[in-house]
This record gives sequence, C-alpha cells and structure tokens, in this order.
Amino acid sequence: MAKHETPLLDQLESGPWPSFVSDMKLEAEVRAKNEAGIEFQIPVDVVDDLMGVLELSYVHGRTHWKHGGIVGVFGYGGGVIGRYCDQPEMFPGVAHFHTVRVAQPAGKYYKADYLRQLMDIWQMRGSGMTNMHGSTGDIIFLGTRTEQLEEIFYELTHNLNTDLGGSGSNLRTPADCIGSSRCEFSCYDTNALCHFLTNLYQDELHRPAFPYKFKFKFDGCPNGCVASIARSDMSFIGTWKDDIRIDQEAVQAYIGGEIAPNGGAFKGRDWGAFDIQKEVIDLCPTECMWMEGKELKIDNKECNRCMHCINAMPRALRVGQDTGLSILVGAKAPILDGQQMGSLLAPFVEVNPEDDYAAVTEVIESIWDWWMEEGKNRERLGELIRRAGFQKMLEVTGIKADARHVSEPRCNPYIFWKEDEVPGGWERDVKE
Amino acid sequence: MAKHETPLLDQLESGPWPSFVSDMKLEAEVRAKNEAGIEFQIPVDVVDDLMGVLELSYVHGRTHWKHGGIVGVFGYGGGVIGRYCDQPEMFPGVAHFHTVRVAQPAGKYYKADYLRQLMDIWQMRGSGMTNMHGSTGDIIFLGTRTEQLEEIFYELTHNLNTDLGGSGSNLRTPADCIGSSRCEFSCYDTNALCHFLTNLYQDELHRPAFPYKFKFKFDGCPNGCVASIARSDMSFIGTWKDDIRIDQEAVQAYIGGEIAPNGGAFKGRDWGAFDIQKEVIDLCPTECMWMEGKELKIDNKECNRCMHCINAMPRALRVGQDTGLSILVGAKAPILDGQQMGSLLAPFVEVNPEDDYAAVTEVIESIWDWWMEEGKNRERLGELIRRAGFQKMLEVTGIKADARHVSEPRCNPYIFWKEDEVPGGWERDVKE
Amino acid sequence: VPMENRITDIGPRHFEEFYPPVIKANKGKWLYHEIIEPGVLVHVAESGDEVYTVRCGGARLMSGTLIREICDIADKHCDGYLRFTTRNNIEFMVDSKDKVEALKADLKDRKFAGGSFKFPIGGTGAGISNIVHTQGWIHCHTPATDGSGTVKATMDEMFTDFQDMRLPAKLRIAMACCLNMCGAVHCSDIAILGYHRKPPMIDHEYLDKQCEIPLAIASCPTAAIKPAKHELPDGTKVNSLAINNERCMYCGNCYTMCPSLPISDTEGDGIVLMVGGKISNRINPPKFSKVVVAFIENEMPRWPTMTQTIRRMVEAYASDARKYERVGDWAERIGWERFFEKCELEFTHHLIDDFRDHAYYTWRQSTQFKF
Amino acid sequence: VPMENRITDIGPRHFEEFYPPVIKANKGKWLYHEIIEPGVLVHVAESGDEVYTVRCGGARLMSGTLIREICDIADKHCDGYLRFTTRNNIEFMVDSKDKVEALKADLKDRKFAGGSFKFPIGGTGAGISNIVHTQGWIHCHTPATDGSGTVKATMDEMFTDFQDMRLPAKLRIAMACCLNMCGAVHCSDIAILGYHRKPPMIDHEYLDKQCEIPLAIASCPTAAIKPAKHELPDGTKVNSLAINNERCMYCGNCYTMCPSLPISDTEGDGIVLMVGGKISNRINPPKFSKVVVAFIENEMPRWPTMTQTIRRMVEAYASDARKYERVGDWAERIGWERFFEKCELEFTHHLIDDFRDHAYYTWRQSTQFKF
Amino acid sequence: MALPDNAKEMVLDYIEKKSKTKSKFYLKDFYTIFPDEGPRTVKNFINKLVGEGILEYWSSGSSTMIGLKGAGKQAGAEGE
Ligand code: SRM
Ligand code: SRM
Ligand code: SRM
Ligand code: SRM
Ligand code: SF4
Ligand code: SF4
Ligand code: SF4
Ligand code: SF4
Ligand code: SF4
Ligand code: SF4
Ligand code: SF4
Ligand code: SF4
Repeated sequence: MAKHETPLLDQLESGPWPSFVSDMKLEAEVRAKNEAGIEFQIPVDVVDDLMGVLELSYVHGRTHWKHGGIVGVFGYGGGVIGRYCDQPEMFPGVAHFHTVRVAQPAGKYYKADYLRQLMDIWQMRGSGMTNMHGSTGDIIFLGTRTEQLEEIFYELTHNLNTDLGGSGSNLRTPADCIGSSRCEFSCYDTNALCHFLTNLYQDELHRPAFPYKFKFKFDGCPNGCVASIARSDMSFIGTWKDDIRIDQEAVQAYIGGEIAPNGGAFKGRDWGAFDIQKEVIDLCPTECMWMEGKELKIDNKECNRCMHCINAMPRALRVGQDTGLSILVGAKAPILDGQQMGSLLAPFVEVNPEDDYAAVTEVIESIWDWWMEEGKNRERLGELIRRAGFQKMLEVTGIKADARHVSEPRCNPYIFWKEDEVPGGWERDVKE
Repeated sequence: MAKHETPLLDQLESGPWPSFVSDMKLEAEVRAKNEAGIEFQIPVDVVDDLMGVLELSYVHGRTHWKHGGIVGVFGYGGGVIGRYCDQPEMFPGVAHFHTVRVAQPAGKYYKADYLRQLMDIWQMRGSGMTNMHGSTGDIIFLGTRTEQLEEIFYELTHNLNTDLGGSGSNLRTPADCIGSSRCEFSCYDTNALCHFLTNLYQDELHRPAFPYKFKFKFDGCPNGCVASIARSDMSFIGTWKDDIRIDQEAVQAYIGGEIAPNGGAFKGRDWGAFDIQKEVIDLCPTECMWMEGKELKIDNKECNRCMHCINAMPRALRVGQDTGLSILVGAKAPILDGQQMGSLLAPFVEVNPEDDYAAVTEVIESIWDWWMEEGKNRERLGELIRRAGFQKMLEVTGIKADARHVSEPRCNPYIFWKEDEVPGGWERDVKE
Repeated sequence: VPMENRITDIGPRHFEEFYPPVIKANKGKWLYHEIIEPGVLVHVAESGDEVYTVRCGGARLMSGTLIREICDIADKHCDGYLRFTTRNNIEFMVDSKDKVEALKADLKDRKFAGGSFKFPIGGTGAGISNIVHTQGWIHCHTPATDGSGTVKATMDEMFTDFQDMRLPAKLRIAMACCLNMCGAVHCSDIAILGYHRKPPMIDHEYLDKQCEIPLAIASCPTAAIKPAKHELPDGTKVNSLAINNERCMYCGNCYTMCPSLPISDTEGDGIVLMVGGKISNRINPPKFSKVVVAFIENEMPRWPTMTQTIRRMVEAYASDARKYERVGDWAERIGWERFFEKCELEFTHHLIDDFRDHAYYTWRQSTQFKF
Repeated sequence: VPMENRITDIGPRHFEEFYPPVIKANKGKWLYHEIIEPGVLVHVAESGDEVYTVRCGGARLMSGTLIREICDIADKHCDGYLRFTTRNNIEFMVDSKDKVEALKADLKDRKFAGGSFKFPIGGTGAGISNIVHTQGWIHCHTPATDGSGTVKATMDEMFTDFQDMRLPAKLRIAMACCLNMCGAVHCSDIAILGYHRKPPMIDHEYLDKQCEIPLAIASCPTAAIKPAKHELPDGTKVNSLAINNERCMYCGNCYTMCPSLPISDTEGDGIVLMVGGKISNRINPPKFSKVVVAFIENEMPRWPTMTQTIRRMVEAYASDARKYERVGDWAERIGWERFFEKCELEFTHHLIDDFRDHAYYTWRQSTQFKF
Repeated sequence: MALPDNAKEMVLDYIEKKSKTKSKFYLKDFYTIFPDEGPRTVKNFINKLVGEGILEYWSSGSSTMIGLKGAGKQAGAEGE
C-alpha cells in the first residue's frame, strides 16, 4: 500500500513515455520490501514521502522545497545542493533532502559493475533516486541527509575512485560530446581533453576560486552535440583548417540514390529523390560548392565549415585533417543581462596532448586570471566581457583583434581612444 | 584681387566636380563689382572673409566658429542658427554669421522667378551664399547679422508668401520625395500630405512645444528616396494592400530583351541578357514569384512589398491600387543611445485628403501627447520608446500589438506583468 | 567524519575503463554512420569494424532499481557496456548486426507496471529526441512548474515523433522550471519554461528571525528590495523588507537568500513557450529561442493546453517547413506574422521585447511585412 | 522690428505653383520611367505625355549668382521650372525629347573659372550620386573636418561613376562632420564622418564669465563634467569645471552650451569611414553603416588617404559584387573577414563594438568563419 | 482646467528662484509649476509670455530654451 495517496501523479503512469511515477513507485516498493537486506541509512519510506510532497505540489501548483544553505563535504566548496522540505511534519522522510553531484566519466560511458557499485552506495545512504544526468553533466544523487554526505564521499573516493562534481563558485563539472570515440565528425578527442582538464583543474573544481560558476564543454565539431556554445563559459569546438575530403564515387552513390542522405536521418518521410543541387549545393551558406561534370568541387577557402554538406553526405565528405578547436567564451543562461551564446575568442587553437594541451590551457588561464581579478561577485565571464569590452579580453589574452571576432563591425561610431593612442595627448594649452 | 590668400582652398578649384571654392570666388567678385547696384546690408566682402576663415580652418585643421544662442525672429522659437567667428578681427565680415532656414516647397519644385526673388532678398541682406538644401530639407541662407533677421522675415512673408523653417525644440521642416508628381511607384501624394501637415502644424513648427526636435518625412514607396526611415521621428512610407498589377506582355518584352531592365539603371556595364529567374524570381525575398509557362505569377499574400520586382521591371509591374502608408517612428542620429531607424508602428493607414487625413493626424497627435507628457528634456521620440517600452506606445496610440511590430519576438523571457493581468493580484496572505 | 586517509581531487573515472572494446579499437578512425531505423545507428570504422547503437529514451529522474535493470541489459547484450547521451537517452552498443534484434526485442518488452515503456527505442535523426529538463517540484526551491511531469506529458504527446523521423529536421524540446534556465532552453527549437508572474510575498513575522536583511537586499538583481519597518497585527514593530513590485522580475533570487520571501504562487506561476532556437552551426549560426506564448496556466497533472499548443506548432512545422529547415529557420523564412497564423497562436504585447537596449533591434525597422 | 501687419505661420509656398505643366497634368498617372543615359530620365504617363529630366550635380554650398544662372537655364529650356532632388542634385525637366539635346549641350558647356563643371550631368541608376553632407568648417562649431572640401575631393575621385552606371547597384556616399550626423550617414553605402578624439579643453579663465556652469554640466550626455574650483596662474581662484576624460565621448555638446570648452583639435580630429548601410527596403530591409576605418587624419585640402581608401572599396565592390547587390549585402555575403581583405583594410580593435548592451550581438556567436 | 489668474507671477517666481544657478529653462521645466495642467496649455501660455516680450527664447540650434528677456551670461553678446 502506498504511504500517500497520489491521484494526480497516478495519472502520469499512463502513456508510452517512461513514467517517472511508475519508476518511483517501483523504488518505493523495492525499499519497502528490501529483499537485498540493505541497511538503509535514511528513512526507508523516503521515496514515498518524495511522492507525497510532489503530489502536494501538484495539488497546490507550488514547490514545497526550501533552499538549504551550506552543506557539503569537508574542504570542498561544492558538490552538494542543500534542500529542506517546507512540510517536514507531513513528509519526515524528505525533511532534509540534499543532492550530491558525482563526477561523470567523459563521454558518459559506463560499465554495469560500476553503475551497480554507485547504486550500492546510493540506495543505502540516500533515496536511491537519481538524475541520469544533471543538465551540467553530473550524475545526480537525489536526496540524502547531511550526515550521510561524508560517508558517501568516503566510499566514492576510496572504493570507486570517483570524486564529486562541481557546484558553487567553482569550475563546474566539464562535459563533452561523444567525440572521436564514436563519431566520424570529431576534430579532436573530446573525451581526452575533457578528462585531462577536469583533472588538471580539480582544485578550481572543488574549492571556490572564482567570482561565480564557470563551465567548460567540449564539442568535437560545429554540430555541437553537447551544446557547448549555449551552456559554457568556455566552449571548445572542433574545427579544421585544410580541405574537406571528398570521395567522388560516394558522391555519385548519393546522387544515384544508393546511399540514403544524411546518414538516413530523413527516412521517416518520402522526400523524393536526393537532389544534390537543391539539398547540398544550394544550401551551402557560403555558396562555395558546385558540380563540375561528375565532380563535386569545393572552394575550401570560402567554406565556413558549417558541416551541412558533410552531415548530408557523410560517406562522401569528411572533415579536414589539419584539425584543432575554436574557443568561444561567455555563454550563459538569461539571468541577469539576458542569455548569451559563446562569442568567438580564439578561431583556431592546436589540440596537442603531447605538450599537455599548452595552447588550450594558456587561453584558459589568461581568461581566469582576468576574471578572478576584474569579475564582480556573481558576475559570469560573459557579463564581464560585456561590461569591460571585448577589446579588454583581447588585451588580457594577447589575442589580436580580427574580423573573425565580429559578425559585423560596430555600427555606432563611439570609439573610445586612449590618451596615448592620440598624438598630442589630452593636456593642451587652451591659449595656444 | 582676393582679400585673403587661399592657397589651400585654391587647390579645390581643379577637378571636374563643381567647385564650391570657384563658386564662392564668383560670388565675392560679383559682390565686389556690384553691377546690379544692390544696397548691401552686410559687409560687401562677407564672402571674402568667409573664404578667409575657411582657409584658416584648412591651415589649422579646426573650425573657427562659435555657437550663438540667437533664435531668430520675434515670437518664433527657431528658424535661425546663431554663429560667431572666433577670429572677428581678422574676418569682420563674418564676425556674426547666422543662418536662416527658409521653408522649401514640397517636392523641392521651383520656378525661376521665385528663386530670383529669394536671392534678391538674400544677396542684399545676407552673404548671398546658400545651401540648396539643408539636410533636413530647408533652403539655407548661410550667414547674416542679427539685425537683418526681422527684415528678411518680413520680406519673405509679405512679398514671397514664404515662411521660415524649423530649428530648436520644434517640429522641423517636413520633407518628401517627389512622389506621385513624377514617380510611378508612389502610393500616395507625398507633396500634398507634406504640405498639408506642414501647414496644419505651423504652431508646432515655430514655437517650442516639445522636449526636443521632431521630424516628419514622406516617402511615396518603400524605395525610400527621402530616407525617411533613417531621418525622421515619424516616417510615412507608401504601401499597398492588394495585388501587384502585372502586364504579361511587358514581362515577355523584358525576357526578350526588348526593354532594358530596371529602367535602364544598369546600362553602364554588360551584365549579359536579362534573366528573369535569376534577377527577379530568385531575388524576391519572400520567394512568392514563379513562372507558369509564359505567365509571371505572384502569390501576393506572401509578398512583403519590397519593390524589387517592380523596380526591376517597371513597365511590366505596378504597385497595387488599394494604397495607403505605413508609419514608422523613432529614427534619429546616433547621439545618445546609438542610431535608430524607424520602427513600424502602424502597418497600414489610410491617406484621405477628403477628411483632412484624419487617420494620419490621429496617430501623430496621440504620439505627440505622449511624448510631450513623458519625454524628458532633449529626449527624442525614439529614445522615449526605448525607455518606456514599445508596449507603452501601443497603449497610448491605441494600436493593437501585432507580429508585424517585431522582426522577431523577444528572446529573453523577462516579461513584466501588471498586477491586474495576474489573477489574485500581488497582495496575498503569506500565512494562507 | 572519517578524515583518515582522506582522498580528494581525483576527478571522475577514466573514460577508457568504460569504452566497449570496439570503441577503444576504432577510436578516431570512424568512417561514417547510418541510422538504420529510428533509434538504431551503425558506425563503420576504417578497419571495417562496426558498432551498432540502440538508443532508448529514459526519464532522467531514474531509480536505482531501474539503473540496475539497465545494467542487467548491458550485461546480457553488451558485455556490460552502455552510455548516456547528452540528452539523457541510454545507448546500448553491440559490435555486430546479429546482436541488434535480440537487444531491441528485449528493450521493447520491458514496461513499467503502469504500462509505459521502460526503454522506448528512438530519438535519432529528423525527429524529436528526449527532452532535457530540470528539477521542478521534485527538488528545487524556485520552480514555477514541474519538470518531470511537464516532460512526461509532452513526450507522451510527441511519442510517435520520438520513434519516427518524418520531420523536416531535428526538433529539440527543452524544459526549465524557472528563469535560471538550467539547460540550453534558450537555444531550443521548442522550450518549455516555468515562469513566475508575481513578486515574492513577505513573511514579516519571521523575516528578521530567518534572514539576514542585507543579504536579502543584495540578492536582488533589480534592486527592488529595501529595508522597511513593519507593524504586525499585534502592534509590535519588526525589521523587515519592502519590495518595489514594479521593478521585480520574479527571479526568486531573494527567496534563495531568505525563506521568508516565497516566490511561488498557484495562480501566478505557469508556463512560457519559446521556439526557434538551435545550437548547431549547420547552414546558419546558432539562434536564441523566442517567446511565442507568454503564459499558460499550470494544469496538473498533464498540462493539456501546453501539450496541445506544442502539438499545433509541431504539426504546422511538419507540414510547412522544408527539408533541413529547423523550426527557427522556417519561422524566419515565412515571417513571424505567418508563424503565429499557421500555429494559431495569438500575438500579444508581452511578446514584444522591452528588456534593455537590445529590445530595439527586435522591432521591425522596415516596411517589409506581410498582411 | 517691423511688427506691423506681421504675418506668421504661413508655411512654404504651395507646390502646385511650381509644378511644370506636364507634371501637373499627369500627376498620379505616370506609367513608367527609363534612364536613357546617365543623368537623363524619361517618365511616361498614361496620357502618353512624357517628361524628360536632366539631372546634374551641384555643390550644395551654392552662391546666389549660381542660382541665378540656374534660373536662366530654367527659363531658357524649361519655361522657368526646375527642382532639386533629395540629394541636392538639380533637375531640369522638358516635355519633349527634342528639347533634351540643347539642354544637355548648354549644361555641359558651363564651367567655373577654375575649370570644374558647373552642371555635370549624371547621378542616376547604378552609379554614385551626389554626396549629401553637412556644414563642416563653413558654418558649424563642432565639426571635426570640413564638409564641402571632403565632398569635393571625393566627388572628383568618383566623378566617372557619377556619370556612369557600371556598379552592381546604387552606391550612396554621405558625409557628416561630427557625431551629431546631420544626415543619413548612419545608413549609407559609404559614410565619411568627422570625428573628434580628444575631450574638450577648459578655458578656466573665461569659463565662469562666459558660461552658466549648471547648463554646461547638464549638457554632457555621459555625465563627465563636474563643477570644480580652479586656481589661475596669478593665484586667483575661479569657479570652473573638471572633465572626466575617461568618460568623455568627444561629442561636443558641452561646447554648444559653453564656448570655454572647445572640442576641436588639429591632431585629434579626423575622419571615420563607415560602409554597408542602406535605406531602401528593396530585397532586404534597411541597414546601418558599419565602421571600417577607425581614423584617418585630416589631410587638407584634398584628403588623399581618405579618397584612395574609398576608391579601393568601390573598386573591390565593383569587381566582386553581384548585380543588384548593395555594398552591405556584398560584405555580408562574402563575410566581413573577406571584406577587409578585399578592400585591403586593416581590422583593428576599434572596430569591435563596445557601446552598450547591443555590442554583444555584433560579436561572432558561431564557429562559422573563413580562414 | 484653466490656469490660475496669477499664472504669470508663478512663472516669474519660478525663474527668479532658480536665477542664481541658471537663466534658461526647458519648456518641460515649466510643466512643474502647473502640475495639473496639460502640456499644451502650459506650452501655449509660455509661448504667449514670449509673445508679450516678457520671456524670450534661446536656442542651442538643436533645442530651444526659455528665459527672462535679456537674462543670462551671454545675452549681451548676442545681436549687436
Ligand atoms: C544645417 C544642418 C546640416 C546641413 O549642413 O544641412 C544641420 C546643422 C546642425 N545640426 Fe543637425 N542639421 C541638419 C540636419 C540634421 C539631420 C538630418 C535630417 O534632419 O534629415 C540630422 C539627423 C536626423 C536626426 O534628427 O536625428 C541632424 C542631427 C543633429 C543632431 C543629433 C540629434 C540626435 O538626436 O541624435 C544634433 C545635435 C543636437 O541636437 O544637439 C544636431 C545639431 C545641429 C546644429 C544645430 C549644431 C548645434 O548643436 O548647434 C547644426 C547647426 C549647424 C550650423 O552651423 O548651421 N543635428 N541634423 C541640417 C539642417 C538643415 C535644414 O534645416 O535643412
Ligand atoms: C549521441 C549524441 C552525442 C552525445 O555525446 O551524446 C549525438 C550524436 C550524433 N549527432 Fe548530434 N548528438 C547528440 C546531441 C546533439 C545536440 C545537443 C542537443 O540536442 O542537446 C545537437 C544540437 C541540436 C541543436 O542544434 O539544437 C546535435 C546536433 C547534431 C547535428 C546538427 C543537426 C541540425 O540540423 O542542425 C548533427 C548532424 C545531423 O544530424 O545530420 C548531428 C549528428 C550526430 C551524429 C550523426 C554524429 C555521428 O556521426 O555519430 C550522431 C547521431 C545523430 C542522431 O542521433 O541522429 N548532431 N546533436 C547526442 C544525442 C542526443 C540524444 O540523445 O538525442
Ligand atoms: C541540477 C541542475 C538542474 C537539473 O535538473 O539538471 C541545476 C540546478 C540548479 N541550478 Fe542550475 N542546474 C543545473 C545546470 C544548469 C545549467 C546547464 C549547464 O550547466 O549546462 C545552467 C545554464 C548554463 C549556465 O550556467 O548559465 C544553469 C543555470 C543556473 C542559474 C543561472 C546562472 C546564470 O548565470 O544565468 C542559476 C541561478 C544562480 O546561479 O543563482 C542556477 C541555480 C541552480 C540551483 C543551484 C538553484 C539555486 O539557486 O539554488 C539549482 C539547484 C536545484 C536543486 O534543487 O538541486 N542554475 N544550471 C543542473 C546541474 C546538474 C549537474 O551538475 O549536472
Ligand atoms: C529624384 C529622387 C527623389 C527625389 O524626390 O528627389 C529619386 C528618384 C528616383 N528613385 Fe530613388 N530617388 C532619389 C533618392 C533616393 C534615395 C535617397 C538617398 O539616396 O539619399 C534612395 C535610398 C538609397 C538607399 O537605399 O540608400 C533611393 C532609392 C531608390 C531605389 C532603391 C535602390 C536600391 O537598390 O536599393 C530605387 C529603385 C531603383 O533604383 O530601381 C529608386 C528609384 C527611383 C526612381 C527610378 C523612381 C521613379 O520611377 O522615378 C527615380 C529615378 C532613379 C534614379 O535616379 O536612378 N530609388 N532613391 C532622388 C534622387 C537623388 C539623387 O539626386 O541622386
Ligand atoms: S559535436 Fe560533432 S563530433 Fe561531437 S558527437 Fe556531435 S557530430 Fe560528433
Ligand atoms: S561545410 Fe558548409 S560551408 Fe563548407 S562547403 Fe560544406 S556546406 Fe559549404
Ligand atoms: S520613394 Fe518611391 S515614390 Fe518616392 S520617389 Fe522614390 S521610388 Fe518614387
Ligand atoms: S515586391 Fe518584393 S516581395 Fe513582392 S513579389 Fe516583388 S520581389 Fe517579391
Ligand atoms: S531552472 Fe530554476 S527551478 Fe529549475 S532547477 Fe534550475 S534553478 Fe531550480
Ligand atoms: S524575485 Fe528577484 S527581482 Fe523580485 S524582489 Fe526577489 S530578487 Fe528582486
Ligand atoms: S554634423 Fe555636427 S558639425 Fe556637422 S553640421 Fe551637424 S552638428 Fe554641425
Ligand atoms: S564632449 Fe561630450 S562627452 Fe565630452 S565632456 Fe563634452 S559633453 Fe561630455
């Protein structure tokens, strides 16, 4: 028998999409039965109470959580989000209900035994409920009590060789697309770079160093499968400098209808025969492609590497071989000055594991130095750039201004000059 | 003999383009000779001194004028711009050198006798130098002394049936494109509307009523030949609601090369044979045109009246017959918040001389009422709209919000709600 | 606290431990991929090796018990390997085509007691993938709606498109339960956003006891909060706060600092819908989503007005857009005035930007419009 | 002051008095037009009537004597009628083709003593028309360069394009001598803009005598001016002002209110070049001009660096753009990185927007760029 | 609503009060003297006082200010 009636939630059990309500009921039941004989460290009916408070929110149309101040593990500035229920009497199981952010492996690859070990800890010491995964990328353990936090941390680090993720004014848990591990488009090894930088900057990740949060995300190519351009203060997106590789035979196979366009992504509708002119050449944003007889030609100098042709004909076209990444900075959610996407800072940066990605870390660290110095409390990098000016960022990173930095030059003429840029300076004799 | 040496200016006498230096020398010479026996009311060598002070500016790379607060004639708040030379001893002829703005006729049509009468006044009572015309549209009389202002005004009004133009915190002299008087594209009679409103609002034009300047400009169609969208607080641009008229025979004549495309505007280069597909259909921004056999078809519902096809084939295509105008508001130069173009306020307004253009004046006056009430000192309408919000303007003009008001809906979710829009209001019992 | 032998700063596990062998062997040497059917991909390497991926949806609010079931499936079919995608789908990978059918069949068979699929296969190509979303009423203190519930309701409605690839392009739906927008909601084809419409209430009685007044004041981004004395019904005077309601943008920042300033309100809270954003640089640059519905009431438990509005937009898009055209590209091509018409949405004054300087640039500075 | 019989508020003369008869008769009934050759247009009416227009350039700084000559020409060929265009060209209209040649011949023959044409025919179609401009050193108190001089130098350089129609589209050049931009400089294909680069000087000795200090303070849009006491060399203390140079945007507003704050400076002042603006709604909406050269020194009397830079841009445009493509459309199609290359211009940090909120939207939020 | 009978005095008082710091005012400044009146009424009244020669305009060219006839530092420098 359910501890609380949940008539509203129950209506979310029907329909084809996996029902979180059914899943919670399952977990509640498993806990109640406890066939595995787990020594639950938090109330056995925690999931029942979680459903109960959620049902109440469905009745009221309002949340029943309160913010939870500073809870976490000793010496770390983040990794735990505190929460208290505002109806603790009704739902004692979730009166204290903090989440733990656990660092996910790059590319989000797992082995079953590892996941089971995680659940061994979590079903004993927490609610057993998770988010796989949080929006930033972490494994989210959803709901436990303060006294369990150190225990969980101990077991994670000692037994699972796994650390907490980030929260607070820290570097947040970096995340990446699957990259070259399984994607033919990837211009660099996202998993490797993500893992390397995550480890290199563990101190920044765990101990507040910054005015506010800071996020890294790694996309292997401009398709942006981890949405780095929208969700990271620093976005690393693979690109290339040389020519798109063309397999002319495969081009013909696409034209001939032997290969489904776009890796078969449009199979659900009859769009008619593939028309390379209409579907590829005419949609190329730079108009740099054309057919010369049976040959597809690309004026690579004019290509802006938008990926369209490659996406449309992955068996015929491949990204170039002189690869690297572009760094864009400042993406963030709308609070406070409106949403931002990342702005291009470094058009092409070498990705070289041999020298510990020196070209990449140099940009990161010069940006951090500046932001740590100039950023106000709770000012994201993107906001600082807007406040201080793009020019200032170029100055501190030593990157030369370039037309690639803008989608268009300024349309207002309000150019501020520094005194030393103008001959004669500003102090003059008015009587002259 | 020239009064002042002008070696730098002299270098602007060569070259094919009309030389203002030669012209000034001519005027100086004519004055010196005074064959017409004019009783000059300001120094005979005023033009020599004007050249002298200009030469000095060419030597120094700096202006030699100072501002003067003179406004003009009694009871008028504008029409004259005061100027004093900062080297009055060297150039006594231009020590005081105010300009007079004279209202130009709509369409800038003139008859010789009228222009001569104007010059009769001006060569006697001023420098004889003019700007034909000022950027706003006035006839500019360039340079006279204070005591001449009333005389000039008297003669203009009594003898020439002509008034001063605007300056200061007034309605400025309205201006128009040639419109239907000579242009087949015109969707309304710009000359008539411009003249009517200029006269209707003479009080606003001559006596300060506003927080700052206010400009009207009238374009007969979206080609914008008087640049109203860039240069007027309120821009009236002709448009139509029904279908573009097509003469299919003329279409064929264009295709056949019998008529030069675009009214012959491209005759200076061999662009090859006219290609209706490439040059018209493919360039139509809404892609609403196509050939059906020998017939050119337009899906007029999708047309946004960009004028391209009509411009390209003026003998085959004509604007519709259900015409009116769009009102755009807020254009201005960049000082203070950056440049603005006019923003669409009223997509379609009837132009009806029968009822004294009531539909037009209604919008004007509701905008003025708002701006006079809410505008800060020296705040242009465009700035007020930005400060108070587009919504506020819709409210005061009683115009319904419409997707046509935006090029895109807001991308931030910062929607402010008014208390009465939200059920339950803002005062609630926290204890409930 | 067990401080002995404390281990810190070790980061996540190394990814290579978790690579399926075929991935490890062919990393960086993949030649191409194909979506064989919705939810099933093959990637072919230079070596000729293939990896078959079966992708299935999951509610990312997931129990340990379900995770164990996932592990069992991985053990059974995939030597224990699996991964999660960036949109919270689960990917089971096998190294030969033979193994695909059994895996699929196994996944399809598994259902929850309530009848829903545990592991619906899909989410690839020109369809609708899983919705990325945030906490909602399950864990956060500032949500204006629920996350898991709105997502379940929407995915039920969109389910055929999760398992099909009939759309003109990928269509990404994202959900965030408040203005903080924990996710890429601001760049999604369709975004569901929880939104408050009322300034916080003030619990004068407890405020000074529970909150540090200067911190509460400082937390407000619009400087809408000032210190104020308040007289309680019983006549006692307490230190409290006053909120300038006109300036408040309902962000809830103050509630984070001070529990006596609750922001949630049954009638005030609800849903904003945004559309037309995208992330990829394909054909054209990334775009922000635009607000097209200023407010929909919270209709628990299934938010029918919201899901039907989304459905209308998806159908209008499906029938009118061109191949490869994302929702935003389509709206821009036909013009926003047509978008509202075709989606049967009302344009209201709330949708006109009035936030800061940039607002101006979203108004129409042209005579180009459609009647 | 002759106050007797004072007449006020009568406005301009009625336009109909000045319509040539053929215009009056066919107003609103024009069918089409054609540019017969550069500078010569015919408009054909429904009635079959035709009006031939010969357009010629003029320096808009124009003497009464020259205006009388214009009147003589109008009398001789056009029954006394003429008009000015919105770009300060002069239009002589005749009602039959027969009259065109004599008119043209007459116009071509008239030259100034210095050798320049008085009435060069041209300014139509896909060429360069007259430059709209402002006062400059001839009359204004805040210019950073001259108007008439820079225009004369530029039009001499562009003269063949005034008389030809070889360009891909109309190319409009505008000139304004200071930031106030008295004209549509902000929306021109090419804009010449006078620009100060130094804050005003302060003439402490005269300031309090000449200026009302509160008005000077209030005039500053950036609030850079504060009251301050100043000690003159002779030891007397005077009321004066202090300017925060870092905040000053060199607008000269303070000089308008207070002559003791001169803004002009020989080395500080010069030219900014902007490109890519347009007004018409043809094909795409109007566009603002963009700053592409942050500063060029004033080189009197002929500004060779400026005119050569403009020439380079015009030639790059002429050879690379497509038919009907305005300068801004071309730059956007090829990408601004290519624009700078093709025009051989250096991109400097000054060209990156840093003015207010909107600046952000001009940075590149994409991986789409060309190497 | 009509302006009070002593409207003229109120305007002159206002100018007098501020005369230590400035001699010129924007039209809008006068609105504050008659908070209940519409902008047009005040405008017409002020312009009437100009017509009566009590007040006078001063122009920056771009905007117009209003003050007591002959007042202000540069007034003497204007005209001849
Ligand atoms: C004479 C003229 C330039 C010309 O050479 O043609 C002119 C001249 C002046 N303008 Fe202008 N403006 C002239 C058309 C314009 C235009 C164009 C237009 O009206 O189409 C604009 C841009 C459109 C606009 O209004 O925004 C223009 C925008 C300005 C501004 C910037 C206003 C703003 O809100 O951004 C100022 C500065 C100000 O108002 O303080 C200004 C100020 C001035 C002043 C009065 C300088 C001053 O602050 O004292 C100039 C007096 C010059 C002189 O010595 O005579 N003038 N001014 C134009 C008027 C002639 C006429 O009546 O026909
Ligand atoms: C598995 C995953 C990466 C990961 O590390 O987990 C992935 C994998 C692939 N993406 Fe992606 N993308 C993944 C999230 C994304 C995202 C991020 C997001 O949606 O949050 C984007 C940006 C979406 C946007 O623009 O809003 C994304 C935009 C693309 C695109 C560009 C599509 C477009 O029309 O703009 C391609 C190219 C294509 O589809 O042709 C692409 C192509 C691909 C390919 C074909 C790459 C390859 O060769 O393997 C992969 C299979 C595509 C498919 O599922 O149809 N992937 N892809 C992510 C699967 C998410 C899911 O479960 O649904
Ligand atoms: C758990 C998570 C949502 C989820 O359901 O997945 C989350 C939850 C919270 N976010 Fe977030 N954010 C989460 C990813 C994001 C993302 C997405 C991302 O990182 O890719 C964003 C948008 C990107 C960005 O950083 O701008 C995001 C933007 C915010 C913001 C707005 C920050 C801004 O500068 O605009 C806030 C508000 C704040 O910082 O005060 C915020 C604040 C919060 C807080 C801490 C609320 C608060 O102020 O106390 C939420 C705690 C919820 C809870 O009860 O656990 N969260 N937050 C995500 C982290 C899980 C993980 O570690 O994997
Ligand atoms: C005479 C004049 C109107 C007036 O009231 O004085 C005028 C007259 C004509 N314009 Fe214009 N335009 C005139 C200023 C303008 C302006 C304003 C400006 O330049 O300051 C514009 C906006 C320019 C811009 O977008 O920056 C303008 C944009 C057009 C266009 C759109 C061109 C485009 O490619 O965007 C057309 C259509 C066309 O040329 O095919 C047009 C077409 C025409 C036509 C063909 C209309 C007609 O059927 O009579 C006229 C002759 C065109 C020609 O000269 O090639 N007119 N035209 C103006 C002549 C100015 C001059 O002396 O050079
Ligand atoms: S971002 Fe590029 S490299 Fe990464 S998974 Fe997507 S398509 Fe592959
Ligand atoms: S990647 Fe994009 S820009 Fe480059 S050739 Fe292909 S379609 Fe064109
Ligand atoms: S704006 Fe239109 S109507 Fe007016 S002159 Fe130009 S083309 Fe003709
Ligand atoms: S006016 Fe413009 S939008 Fe309309 S049909 Fe012609 S080219 Fe197309
Ligand atoms: S979006 Fe808002 S309510 Fe939802 S998890 Fe993030 S901070 Fe909490
Ligand atoms: S909700 Fe946000 S804006 Fe409103 S008072 Fe609280 S902190 Fe300020
Ligand atoms: S642009 Fe500036 S300097 Fe030139 S006339 Fe206008 S206000 Fe004077
Ligand atoms: S020039 Fe302009 S910004 Fe500088 S001090 Fe003067 S008024 Fe202020």
